[in-house]
Amino acid sequence: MNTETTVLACIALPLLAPALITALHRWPNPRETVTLLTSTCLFLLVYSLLDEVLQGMRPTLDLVEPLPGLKISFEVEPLGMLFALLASFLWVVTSVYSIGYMRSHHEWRQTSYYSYFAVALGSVMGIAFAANLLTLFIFYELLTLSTYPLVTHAGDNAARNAGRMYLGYLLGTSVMMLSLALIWTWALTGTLDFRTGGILEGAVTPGMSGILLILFIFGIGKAAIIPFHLWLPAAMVAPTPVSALLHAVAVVKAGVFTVLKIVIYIFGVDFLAEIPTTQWLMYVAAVTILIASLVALRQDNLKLRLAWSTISQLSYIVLCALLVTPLGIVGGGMHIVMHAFAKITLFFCAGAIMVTRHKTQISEMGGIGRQMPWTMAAFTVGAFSMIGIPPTAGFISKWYILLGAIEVQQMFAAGVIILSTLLNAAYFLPVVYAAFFRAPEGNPEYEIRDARGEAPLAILLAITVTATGTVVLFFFPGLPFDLASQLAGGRE
Amino acid sequence: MHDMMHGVLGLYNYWIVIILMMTGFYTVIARPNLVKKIIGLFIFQTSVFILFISMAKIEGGTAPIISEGARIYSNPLPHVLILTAIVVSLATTALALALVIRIREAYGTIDEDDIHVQDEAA
Amino acid sequence: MEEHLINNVLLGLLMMTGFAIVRMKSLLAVTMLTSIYSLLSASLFVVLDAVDVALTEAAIGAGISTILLLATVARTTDEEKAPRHKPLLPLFVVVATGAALIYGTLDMPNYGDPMAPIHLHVAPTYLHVTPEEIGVPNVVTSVLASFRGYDTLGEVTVIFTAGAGVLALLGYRTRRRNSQDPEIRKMVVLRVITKLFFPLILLFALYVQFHGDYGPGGGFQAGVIFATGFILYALAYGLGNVQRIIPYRTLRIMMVAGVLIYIGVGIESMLLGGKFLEYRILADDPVTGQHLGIMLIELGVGITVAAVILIIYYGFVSRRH
Amino acid sequence: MLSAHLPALQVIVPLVSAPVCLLLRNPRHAWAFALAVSWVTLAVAINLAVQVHASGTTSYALGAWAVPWGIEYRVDMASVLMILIITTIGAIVMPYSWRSIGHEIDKKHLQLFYTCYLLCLTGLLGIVVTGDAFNLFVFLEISSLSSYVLISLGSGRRALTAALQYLVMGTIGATFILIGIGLLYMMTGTLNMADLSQRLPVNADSRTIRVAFAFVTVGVSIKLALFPLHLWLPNAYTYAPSVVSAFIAATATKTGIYILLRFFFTVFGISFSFEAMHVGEILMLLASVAILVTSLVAVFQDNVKRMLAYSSIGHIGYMILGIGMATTAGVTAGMVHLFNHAIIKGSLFLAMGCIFLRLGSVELSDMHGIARQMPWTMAAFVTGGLSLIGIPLTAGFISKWYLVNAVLSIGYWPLAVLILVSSLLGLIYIWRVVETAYFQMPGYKIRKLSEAPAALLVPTWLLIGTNLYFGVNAGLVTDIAGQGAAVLIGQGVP
Repeated sequence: MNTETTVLACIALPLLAPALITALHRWPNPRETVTLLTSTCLFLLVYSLLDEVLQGMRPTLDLVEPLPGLKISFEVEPLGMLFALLASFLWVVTSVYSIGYMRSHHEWRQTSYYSYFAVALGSVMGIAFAANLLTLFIFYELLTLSTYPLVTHAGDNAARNAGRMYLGYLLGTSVMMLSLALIWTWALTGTLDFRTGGILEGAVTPGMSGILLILFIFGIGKAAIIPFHLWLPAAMVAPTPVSALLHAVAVVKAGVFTVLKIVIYIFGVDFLAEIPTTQWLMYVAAVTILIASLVALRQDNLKLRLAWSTISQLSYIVLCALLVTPLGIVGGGMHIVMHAFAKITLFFCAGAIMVTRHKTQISEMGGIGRQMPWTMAAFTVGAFSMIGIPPTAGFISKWYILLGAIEVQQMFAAGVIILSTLLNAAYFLPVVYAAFFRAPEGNPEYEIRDARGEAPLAILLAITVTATGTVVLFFFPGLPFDLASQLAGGRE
Repeated sequence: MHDMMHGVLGLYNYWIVIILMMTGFYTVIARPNLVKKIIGLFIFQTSVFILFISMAKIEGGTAPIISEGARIYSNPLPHVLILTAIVVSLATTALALALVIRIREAYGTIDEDDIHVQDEAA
Repeated sequence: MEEHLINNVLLGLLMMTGFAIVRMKSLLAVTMLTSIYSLLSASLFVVLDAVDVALTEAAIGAGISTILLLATVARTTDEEKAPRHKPLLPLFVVVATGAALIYGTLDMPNYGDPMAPIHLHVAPTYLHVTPEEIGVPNVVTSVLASFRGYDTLGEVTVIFTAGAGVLALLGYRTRRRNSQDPEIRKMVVLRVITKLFFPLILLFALYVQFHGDYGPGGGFQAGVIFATGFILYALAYGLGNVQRIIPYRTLRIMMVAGVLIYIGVGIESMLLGGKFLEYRILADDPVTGQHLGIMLIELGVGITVAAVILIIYYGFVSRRH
Repeated sequence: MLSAHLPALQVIVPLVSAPVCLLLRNPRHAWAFALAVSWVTLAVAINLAVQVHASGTTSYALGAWAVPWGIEYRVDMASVLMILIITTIGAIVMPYSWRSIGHEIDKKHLQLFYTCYLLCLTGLLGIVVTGDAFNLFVFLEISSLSSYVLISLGSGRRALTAALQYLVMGTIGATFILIGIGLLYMMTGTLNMADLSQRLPVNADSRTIRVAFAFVTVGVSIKLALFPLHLWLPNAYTYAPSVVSAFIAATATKTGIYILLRFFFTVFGISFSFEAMHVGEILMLLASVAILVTSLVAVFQDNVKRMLAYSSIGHIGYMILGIGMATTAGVTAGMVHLFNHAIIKGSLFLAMGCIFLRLGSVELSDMHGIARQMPWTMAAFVTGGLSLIGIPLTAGFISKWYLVNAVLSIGYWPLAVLILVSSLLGLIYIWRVVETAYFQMPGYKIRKLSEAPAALLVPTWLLIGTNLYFGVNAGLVTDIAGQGAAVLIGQGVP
């Protein structure tokens, strides 16, 4: 199989899988097999491209030309590779988890759930491999639309309201700002290709490009920068695997990924440094980090706390991008991966608790570590990684981010990161503490005896994989580092 | 006398025709009675025909039927256009009146305001 | 000068009639005034040398439209209610529109000016070419049927559309024989005069149909007159009796046939290697071809118009009160 | 031999078929006949398009009378775009019509319905191919009269008042156009558009010509429902039979816009229309207000067809906005949207027709949870709706792309924001339907419904497919629109 076909297959495979899934809607086991097979194949396909990318090659594919001069085309570059690898690997894990979760939760409309999930992953692949802004935008919108049915899966009033919020923010920002910025860029430069060093330099004054930058950064609602962040907590009404893979990894990472792509390939890091707005936007990112952390502190619902934590972590990456330094870019790229493993673990745990114990509020989780030791151990690993305590992956990426901030003398940014680390600790450690060291509420004897036991096997398996991943990445951060540094190096 | 026909006075025919047109136009848009509206439309259109035919007229000319002894003929083209337009006007009027009859059967009134009240109530 | 005088008097009468139409509340009276308005315009058209138009306006405006209006008023109501709102916006719109038009007249050529652009560009050619190439004296007919014959096809289509539309809206009902109003039955004079006039009207229709090349008239006027004859008959002797002479099905076929004759002439000229409606190709001699073409299409026009007007009339009258 | 007659055949084929259709005894035969005719018309249109594309503007002298004495058919790329819109929509709604219209109107009226449909098709095509100003008026009346009849056939008495309202306003508009044409003729002595454009510059600085321009503009604006002359449109679209709503929404107002293009660019010329008369500024202002106001009004409608009707007025605003810029980019954008909106709105109204067939209503309050019973219909509606909003990979996105680009190229960025704001409003009103159809609990009545028959779904999805195809591969449309705009603008330059 040549690389062009592989790239095409990476995108087409998950987009076509729903046909088969729908066809098999009467037979759950074969249906889930399709999902598992598709995700595994996808991961292997993406993986097969890795070698070439590491060797500096850039597999490309031109699909169609909707408008003269504007193609839908794909190019696999290091950052996209990193993102695709991450998303496709975690899809495999999440699929296993989903089977356990959806079945023990007796969810309805499972066929459409798996179908839209696959479409969402296809969109993510499209975003990861997009060779120009138009292609990226198309799959960006497709991702919004394909995840809407997942968010509103429950089909009740709460889901409908959350769906309104979800679409309102994501489509609103992208239609109002991102598409405007897109067309404006096209009008200014006549191209939307991602080019090393950017396309805007020379085509636009720094003042105007400041406005463009604002339109881009805020237009990417998926990056959840304040004040366009409220969709993410709202999206938590979705089934937990959706929150785990999509709203901790795929969708939100698509947002920050887009930010990175635009910073690196549309503006160009050097040009971005000349724009005065950059500094200002960095403050916005910093404020987002802090405010979201503070809000997270006050959340009693575990999933909501995780969601707010995600908002704050996403702005780490935006902050990295705006630091306009190679080390920052490396840190940002790596943080995409590191945060993904940790956060998905945490969500998996939250889901496991919900399925096994039917508990969603942190205040009800006293002593739960004794009932579900394995799950809560994984939770602890995830929480440590979020805080940045070795030996977990989060330490590595935070390290690079801090180095980057110090390198360009952005002491303010460094300060924010350190402060937020403390806040991370403040909102995660109590959960861990309560789980292991506090006595369960109500009648402990009865509860423990009656409901002893861990989550279903499929769920535990998934949790174990991601938690292990979080630790392994601390010891072997080579792959993400190589890809991210290729990206940062490619600029010079 | 002939001189008077020139200058501004040479246009007064058109002005009267315009007043006629506006009489019809006013009836269409100001009257709530549907039959009256359609009559207004008819007057409006007929007056426009007069405008066209007036512009075809040549001082001292005759009807455009080629005959011995006649030198100057009035312009035949507007006549042709208006023949067509009269037919269009008839077609419109017939259709409009047919609609009015049906509306009367359905609403029991042909007053636009009354119809509006009934539609709002429904 | 006397032309101007008549002209001015007619315009004055038109204005008076127009204002009366706006003011009066009785729809029956307004209908009659509308008929008068139309007749006055027809008279004005005669003064303005537009004899064909005058004939048509008289037949349509004063004749058919009035009948339709009367039928409508009879089936709806006679009294016009007063408007509920002060007509300020309409008044403003009308004054603005009128002012715009009057502003537009300021650069117009004077009324009757023989040097106006309108008389210099296309029209003179019609007057010159008609005798040689078409060979009919009535230039209006030659322009109507040949130069702009395609417009006339459109016109026939319009009237056909109206026929189809009224059929769809009002449908048709066949009345019993001798179903007319007993009141009318007693009017012997009316019945006798109708009997006398009926054949004359039909004869006149035929004359107008086939004499249109030479004098005022043509298929359209003839069709209207033809239909008027039957309407008169229906008024005096009842709709049922007319429907026996020309049943609905016949009318439907006639209405279609007229349009098809017209288009058929066009298609025939295409088949003979010419353009659509290129009559000169229909016979060996171009002038004969023109003659033939004009005659045929005028026939088509006449048939369709007569049929449609009768269908419309049937539709209006057969509707219950 | 046939190829030489294509411009005439384009109109004559439906014209000759309309009367024939009335003679057919069996309604099913009338339908089959009208179906065949609409497909033949599409075939003629495609051939004509190819011909014009290959050899440039084609002229056909009816009756073989030379211009300007006879009537001329003149087909350029701008006409080709319109021909393709009208015939495509016509060919797609016809197969749909049998089940839908058979359900909505009396059986005995079916022949008349198909006759009037063919007449409407004739009228619209006649307007688009003619090169003669008065002939345009005649065919405008054919299309208008037949559409009044078609609308009046809708179920319920409000169809009658809607038709009459449309008739009165439409006739006022047509009479205004007639006055305008009369004044033009008075000052030039000709009715042929090309001849007019040659003779007008001499008279350009005359008050009479200005008034003629104003009357034509206002008259056509009524026909195309330019805000604030749109009052006839919402009722007409709402109460007409479903097929008629789809057909008329997709073609009739578009033809109005075409007439405006013809008069502005071909007859009066770009310098007179836009520099002397400043019509560009006025149009852009009205269009902006239309876009914003009608999108807002649409949000508050509970009848989905009425909602779509208001949305149409807003989208007409988009097209007028493009035209008002009077740049090649702007006119191209306007024409691209002309095509795209036709297929988008057509498909949305067809989807509503499916619902009306089963449910007998298109009120939101009756549609709770209907997506469960009619998933394909609602999926079509959602896809069409996304296109209306302008989501990528749909035709609507291409329109938006061109329009925003055109607006930015003349530096009017607030207008770009306005366009995007109204897309968002589009999102809101489309999503109201989506939430009702997907998230409400279906009532007893809804639960008994079944999916619309394939006879309705296939044409609906055909239009959706066209929509998606032109969203992914817009080259054909943008190419034709670009050439059309070039022809129009080129003619205006002395």
